[in-house]
Amino acid sequence: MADLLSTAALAGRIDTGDTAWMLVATALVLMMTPALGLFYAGLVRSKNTLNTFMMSIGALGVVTVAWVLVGYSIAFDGHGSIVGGLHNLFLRGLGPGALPGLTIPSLLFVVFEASFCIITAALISGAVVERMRFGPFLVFMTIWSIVVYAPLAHQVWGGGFLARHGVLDWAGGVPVEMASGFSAFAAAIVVGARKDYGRQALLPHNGVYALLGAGLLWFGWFGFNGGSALASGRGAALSFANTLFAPAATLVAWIVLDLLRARKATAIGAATAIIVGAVAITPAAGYVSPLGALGLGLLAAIPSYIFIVWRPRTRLDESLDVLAAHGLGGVTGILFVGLFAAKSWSGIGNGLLYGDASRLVWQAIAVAVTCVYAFGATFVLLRVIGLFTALRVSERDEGLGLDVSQHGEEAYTTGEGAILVRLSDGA
Amino acid sequence: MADLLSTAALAGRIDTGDTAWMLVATALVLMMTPALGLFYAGLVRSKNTLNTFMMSIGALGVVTVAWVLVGYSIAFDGHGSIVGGLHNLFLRGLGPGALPGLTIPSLLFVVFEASFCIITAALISGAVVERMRFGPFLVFMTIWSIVVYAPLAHQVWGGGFLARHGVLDWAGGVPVEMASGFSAFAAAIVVGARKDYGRQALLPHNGVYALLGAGLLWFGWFGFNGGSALASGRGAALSFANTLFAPAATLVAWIVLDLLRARKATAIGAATAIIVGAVAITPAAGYVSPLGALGLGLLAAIPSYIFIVWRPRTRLDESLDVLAAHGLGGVTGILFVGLFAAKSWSGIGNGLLYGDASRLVWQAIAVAVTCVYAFGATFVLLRVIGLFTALRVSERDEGLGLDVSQHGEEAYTTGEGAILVRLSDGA
Amino acid sequence: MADLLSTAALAGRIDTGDTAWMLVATALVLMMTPALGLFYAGLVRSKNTLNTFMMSIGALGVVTVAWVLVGYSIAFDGHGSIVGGLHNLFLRGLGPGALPGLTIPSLLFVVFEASFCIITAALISGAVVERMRFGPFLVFMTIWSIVVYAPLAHQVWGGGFLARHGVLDWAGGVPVEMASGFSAFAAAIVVGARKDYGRQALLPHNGVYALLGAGLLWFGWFGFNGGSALASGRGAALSFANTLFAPAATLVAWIVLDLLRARKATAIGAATAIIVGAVAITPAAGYVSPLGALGLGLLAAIPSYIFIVWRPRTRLDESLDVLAAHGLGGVTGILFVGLFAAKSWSGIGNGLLYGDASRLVWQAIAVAVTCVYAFGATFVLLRVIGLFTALRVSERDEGLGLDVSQHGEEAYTTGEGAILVRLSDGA
Amino acid sequence: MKLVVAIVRPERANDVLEALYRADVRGLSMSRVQGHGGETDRVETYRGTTVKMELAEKVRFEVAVSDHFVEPTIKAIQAGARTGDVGDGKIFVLDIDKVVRIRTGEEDTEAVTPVV
Amino acid sequence: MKLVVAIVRPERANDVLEALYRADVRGLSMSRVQGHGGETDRVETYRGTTVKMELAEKVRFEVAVSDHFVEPTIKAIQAGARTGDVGDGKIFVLDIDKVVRIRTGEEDTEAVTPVV
Amino acid sequence: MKLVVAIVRPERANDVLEALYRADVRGLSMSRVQGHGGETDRVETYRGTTVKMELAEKVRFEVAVSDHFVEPTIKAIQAGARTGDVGDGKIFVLDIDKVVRIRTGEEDTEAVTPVV
Ligand SMILES: Nc1ncnc2c1ncn2[C@@H]1O[C@H](COP(=O)(O)OP(=O)(O)O)[C@@H](O)[C@H]1O
Ligand SMILES: Nc1ncnc2c1ncn2[C@@H]1O[C@H](COP(=O)(O)OP(=O)(O)O)[C@@H](O)[C@H]1O
Ligand SMILES: Nc1ncnc2c1ncn2[C@@H]1O[C@H](COP(=O)(O)OP(=O)(O)O)[C@@H](O)[C@H]1O
Repeated sequence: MADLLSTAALAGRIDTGDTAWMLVATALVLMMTPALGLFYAGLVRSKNTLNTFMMSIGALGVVTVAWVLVGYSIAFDGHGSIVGGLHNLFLRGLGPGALPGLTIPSLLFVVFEASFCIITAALISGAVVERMRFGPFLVFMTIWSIVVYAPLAHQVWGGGFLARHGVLDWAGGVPVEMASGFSAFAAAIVVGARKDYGRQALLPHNGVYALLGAGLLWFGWFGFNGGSALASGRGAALSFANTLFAPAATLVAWIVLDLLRARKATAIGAATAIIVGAVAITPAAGYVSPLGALGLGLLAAIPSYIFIVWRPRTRLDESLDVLAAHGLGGVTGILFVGLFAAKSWSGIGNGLLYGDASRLVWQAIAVAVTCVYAFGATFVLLRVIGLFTALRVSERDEGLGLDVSQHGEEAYTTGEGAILVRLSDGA
Repeated sequence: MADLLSTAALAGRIDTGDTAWMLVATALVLMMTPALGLFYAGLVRSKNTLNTFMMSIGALGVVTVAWVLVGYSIAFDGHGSIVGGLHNLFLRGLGPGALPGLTIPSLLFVVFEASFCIITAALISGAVVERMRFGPFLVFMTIWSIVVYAPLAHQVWGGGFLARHGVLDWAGGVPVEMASGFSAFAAAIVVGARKDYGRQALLPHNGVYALLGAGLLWFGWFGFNGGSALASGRGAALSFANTLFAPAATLVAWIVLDLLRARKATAIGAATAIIVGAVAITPAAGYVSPLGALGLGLLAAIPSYIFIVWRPRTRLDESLDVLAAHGLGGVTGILFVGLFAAKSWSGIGNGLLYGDASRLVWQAIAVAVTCVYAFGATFVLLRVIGLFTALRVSERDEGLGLDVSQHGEEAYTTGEGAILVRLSDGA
Repeated sequence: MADLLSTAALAGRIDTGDTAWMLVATALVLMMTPALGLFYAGLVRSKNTLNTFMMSIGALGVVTVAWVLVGYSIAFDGHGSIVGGLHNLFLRGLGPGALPGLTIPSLLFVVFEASFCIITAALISGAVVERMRFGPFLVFMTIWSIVVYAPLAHQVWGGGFLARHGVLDWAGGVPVEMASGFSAFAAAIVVGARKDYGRQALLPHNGVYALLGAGLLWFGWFGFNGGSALASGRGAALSFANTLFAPAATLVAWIVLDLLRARKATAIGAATAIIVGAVAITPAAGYVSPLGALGLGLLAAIPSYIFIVWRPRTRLDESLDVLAAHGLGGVTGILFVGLFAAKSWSGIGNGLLYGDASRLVWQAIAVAVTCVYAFGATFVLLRVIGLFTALRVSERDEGLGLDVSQHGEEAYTTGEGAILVRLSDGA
Repeated sequence: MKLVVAIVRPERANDVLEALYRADVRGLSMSRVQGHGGETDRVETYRGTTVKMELAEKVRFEVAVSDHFVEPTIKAIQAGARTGDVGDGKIFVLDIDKVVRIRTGEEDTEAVTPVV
Repeated sequence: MKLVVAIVRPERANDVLEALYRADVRGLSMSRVQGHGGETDRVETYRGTTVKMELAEKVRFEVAVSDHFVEPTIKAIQAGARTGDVGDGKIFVLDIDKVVRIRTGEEDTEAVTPVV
Repeated sequence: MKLVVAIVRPERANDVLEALYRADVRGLSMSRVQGHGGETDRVETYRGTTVKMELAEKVRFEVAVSDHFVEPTIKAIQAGARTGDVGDGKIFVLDIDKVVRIRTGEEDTEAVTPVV
């Protein structure tokens, strides 16, 4: 989304068309979090299905509340070079009108931005599924959304240091994709590998959930990127179109890579390709041409593909490859903007190829800052939480599955052998 | 949605932005009915999966037709204090232009309202799953939509008695939530408990369907509440935002209650919490402040939670707890409006806390009227249908499962042991 | 959608409301392709689940790319009587402004039209599931989208021969429904029946996927038909409303037919009915009255129902009945427009009943041309591809299932018996 | 040592479990099977395909017991599983050569005596 | 009384059912199993994880028959299940001490004679 | 010829497979069962319904071996399946009258010797 502060405009006027689009875009992004839960749930073993899904559902609870009370203010109150301010704590100071430079109700802006923070926190769960305790993960997401997400969002969209130096990040290469990817990296290290990792085959229990989840995520991504124009119109259309073109190209590239490697175009691979392509176009969607998006999609397949094939041979159990898909995809996208941003399409700014060399430098700086900060902060945060409570379930509970141990439920029950316990006491 | 009749405006002018939002909002609400089918299907045993889903799908058929032919006219033709009129039977008299006070095509208004009626009828199926015959249930929904839903919709949105006394019901605490909840209560009594109820554990067969269903229902609810502004703009944004905040708060509260009770945050509980929070904010979404919505969400968890824990210890097999989730959630929301409605946010009216004490009284009257009418009318209607045909399947068919007995199908087949029957006769 | 060329208007002005609706409509149609994958995946045996789903996902990759590079230009560049031109290859010549006669960015029009082409190609997979090789099917879809879809789209929406003679096709009776149906017919013949067809019962392995898939398809269809107005407003509202009414009527009719035939209202039947009704209203949505839509829905059930019951007794293994649902449904809809198109509702044109007899003749000609061309071109195209590579998997692979043989994966794994292969080489 | 194998209706599985519990049989394994017997077939229809479903869902119990426990076990299963309609199922008693408890390596009778 | 246990290919299950039917065998139970034998393993890949799938889907039949019925039963199963490729499966014949029909309490041979 | 039936923990199934492989046992069938033994029950809650889950997931192996292979097979299963905690499972050895390899019609010992 464009830096709000750089757009001088009259406050208050609300456009019904812009508002209509932003309402829908917000709903679409909010739908992505359950879709992510479904996608992730399909990729784990059946005994951890509900737990995995619940990590995403949990984000809709705790991160929403954290955003309303604190996060929004940190990200969007004022123009501090590091973080925003505290005037909008509890959404104080937000009336029913529009923010300066926007034509949608300010509350809608709050919710649109909330939806980004929610799914970003949920994404990190991919690194720690099948072993991390549910309670500590909720605590982690709550704090992470305030201390990692909100400051990074401020950097690119709230008038922070990076934005002032012209870093372009259409819909979240910095706070969403790289932040979740490198936080996932840290989380996988702190929490440690699953006990069976590298010894047994830990396979996706339901490929349909993965494919449907990826399909719904793509659907939501049209709101994610298209909505980052913060208005209906040309910017929304360009970023929307690119959100179709880039993942389509990634999908084609991934199928080709799969065929080259093992003569089989895998379905889990296709689902992954959709995510990788959508991630890569996220920072670039409103800045590059449609053919540029096709090229970015093709290109983005390569690093993520290689990393995904290589990673399971290491000892890093970053279980659902958030780093490969979101971390690397985000880096590719942000750097691509530095090269191929085309003012003729966006009306906003050029990359190296169209004459602005400094942009690439600052895009690279944004990559470095984000990766280091997200990794470091997440590392420390999880270590600190780990001082107060165990991050992982016991070995026995891990064997039994987290659905039973964390939630007291099974995803798929037949009811046989389930004896009703009649309780005489009240609720 | 605001009482149409109180808004004096010029007819005919159609706003593209308002129409865009209402088109989408309608689509979202229509999507909720299959989502409900999925949610309910996950909560029953596998042998009743298709039947449960089909009760919702059936509503999309019969209730739509009933609404077009009769229901709409009963609800929205004219200002009778009890019901509307008969001038709009078969949608006669509705041209391509807008209704007075609205800026969207009248047909779109018809369809938006239809979508509410459809899902409300489908909701009641939760009370009678796993035992009620499919045919009688279709008949029941058809008549119910005309004799229960339409008059109640008229009461709050069509200029009926309650509306005239200032009852505020943003998106259906009266005709949707309380009506379905208390009708479910009656239906559970008339149809009776499942034969194994209280003797065997009747468990959800697929928790993923329940979570995904709840996620999609929440997604649709943004159209449900946000669309009840009947236009794009401030009202839509406020009600949309509150539809995120309230269920998020309910989710947090439910997790805490679950942890307090059994040290496990259940997934089915989380899915339920989303519904309860969304129900509670339904009547209030456009009338209360964002922090009010958070508070309402927290608050609403309590009565529904207690009831859901307590109900299975009784003999009332209201199987999927429609009364607890929708009935009680609706009551909480309607009364909350009487207390916390804030004209400063909605521009419409205040509750007791902001100085209008009579509002609370009339909100309470709306609760009483709705609960009594919905319960009574449903009770009588089902008894009458029961005079003509059996409401329940036989004990044997109940054991076999309703998928086979009512639909001649199984949800999950492997094909082994299925011998092809070659028929020589024509169709 | 209305013929673009007949609408003279000023280029360039973009309306935020129209754009908002078209953004959403496009997203909805794009979502239909994964929904179709889910629907189809539920209808096949579990060993072919991923392959079936992947045929739809694949379309999102290859057809998108083909459309951007070639297809769009063939369909929409200029007014040739047979095809468009080559000026828009690679989307050259499309700026950020609106096309003449439209109020939405031209790129959005490109993407909206792309979404139609994608799902149409994917539809054909229903004829060849459980036996066709994945690679050749991707190649087939790519070429088919250029040589069959694009010219037919040009015929009705790009100013082709049929359009010039006043053929009315709101949202794709010609290029989408009849084209996919009759292409499926040809594909089933060329590829041949499954080895177990007619000997074993080949049953849907998951009815929930079928129902949810149908529900999501219906949801998307509101964008499909409603978006074909290419603007927000009366046309969108009429076609949207009719997209609810017609399938609802088909659903009721189908349940009645099912009850008459075997006293069981089947769930797979209900899912099918939704598709059939939505198909039938597709060409007619913006041209007929709401009661007309109800009538069309009822009527359309009959031919498709009879055909679906009869077809499996023949040797034609058109496995998922694309011909019955889309082919026949499309014919019914197109002819219905010739009879019942009502200028009083659409502002566009009348059918026979309202005085324009020539319309029916030309609608019938459109039926003939489309069916013959789609069937013939697909037949030849598949035969040609078959010269270069086998279209079918081996008998052994068919027995094993295409998930394993084509994709090297299983849809549902438990992980037992899966031995980790540790590779020492790099990626 | 005998292995008692019983095929019963799924809806009676819980009753069988309970009856076995009352008869002091503690160890058992259970799985879902499909059975064909004298029951009438169901007809199902999927679009135009009509099929006769020859198999009915059943639950299979497998219980290893010492010889003198065979009769009580059979009685218990019958008590729990019987409805009197065709399709109630069958019980088979097989001879076991040897039983080993994996955890301890105990053999035969000790191996099936639960550690309570 | 014997218990005939057969492990066959899932795609032949219907043929086996039919062959048994023709051989007048009426009662049987069936379940899905996974088998390992001389078949070649499949390789599958899930993202970067490559696995060798050692187990193949099979169907397990369990048929209790009186002694003179054993041979026809075996013949029928062979006829229905044989393809000639590795992986066709095995038949095991076990001795049954006793059969009980739950519905009636009938024992042994009567218990497996269907009520037609 | 003997039929070795073993009920083990699902998480040990792969280890059992591997141990059997090392012990040169090639043919086997496996299925998922639910077992009840001395293990503690799990409590689960679904909305207001609290249930005691009496059954635990187990995997059932069925291995036909020639007599002198029985001991190595048992040893291998024990080695693969043992954790030392309650719930490790049981092994039952049954006598087989006859084995038939469906593909070739070979009987008994030859029938279980894999074609390598
Ligand atoms: N001879 C048999 N061998 C194995 N299983 C059998 C046999 N006969 C019956 N069964 C199992 O018992 C179930 C019920 O048997 P059936 O003959 O229908 O009922 P009943 O014993 O009441 O006459 C069948 O569905 C099948 O699973
Ligand atoms: N010794 C055995 N014990 C139990 N099951 C076996 C045994 N040998 C083979 N099977 C089962 O039979 C199936 C086919 O056996 P296999 O040896 O592959 O084929 P074939 O009998 O044609 O040589 C296996 O997948 C397994 O399920
Ligand atoms: N008598 C038995 N008959 C059949 N299966 C048994 C028997 N006893 C135990 N099992 C199976 O073995 C599993 C483990 O047995 P259990 O008694 O809990 O452990 P342990 O053998 O370590 O004492 C059970 O879950 C059940 O599946």
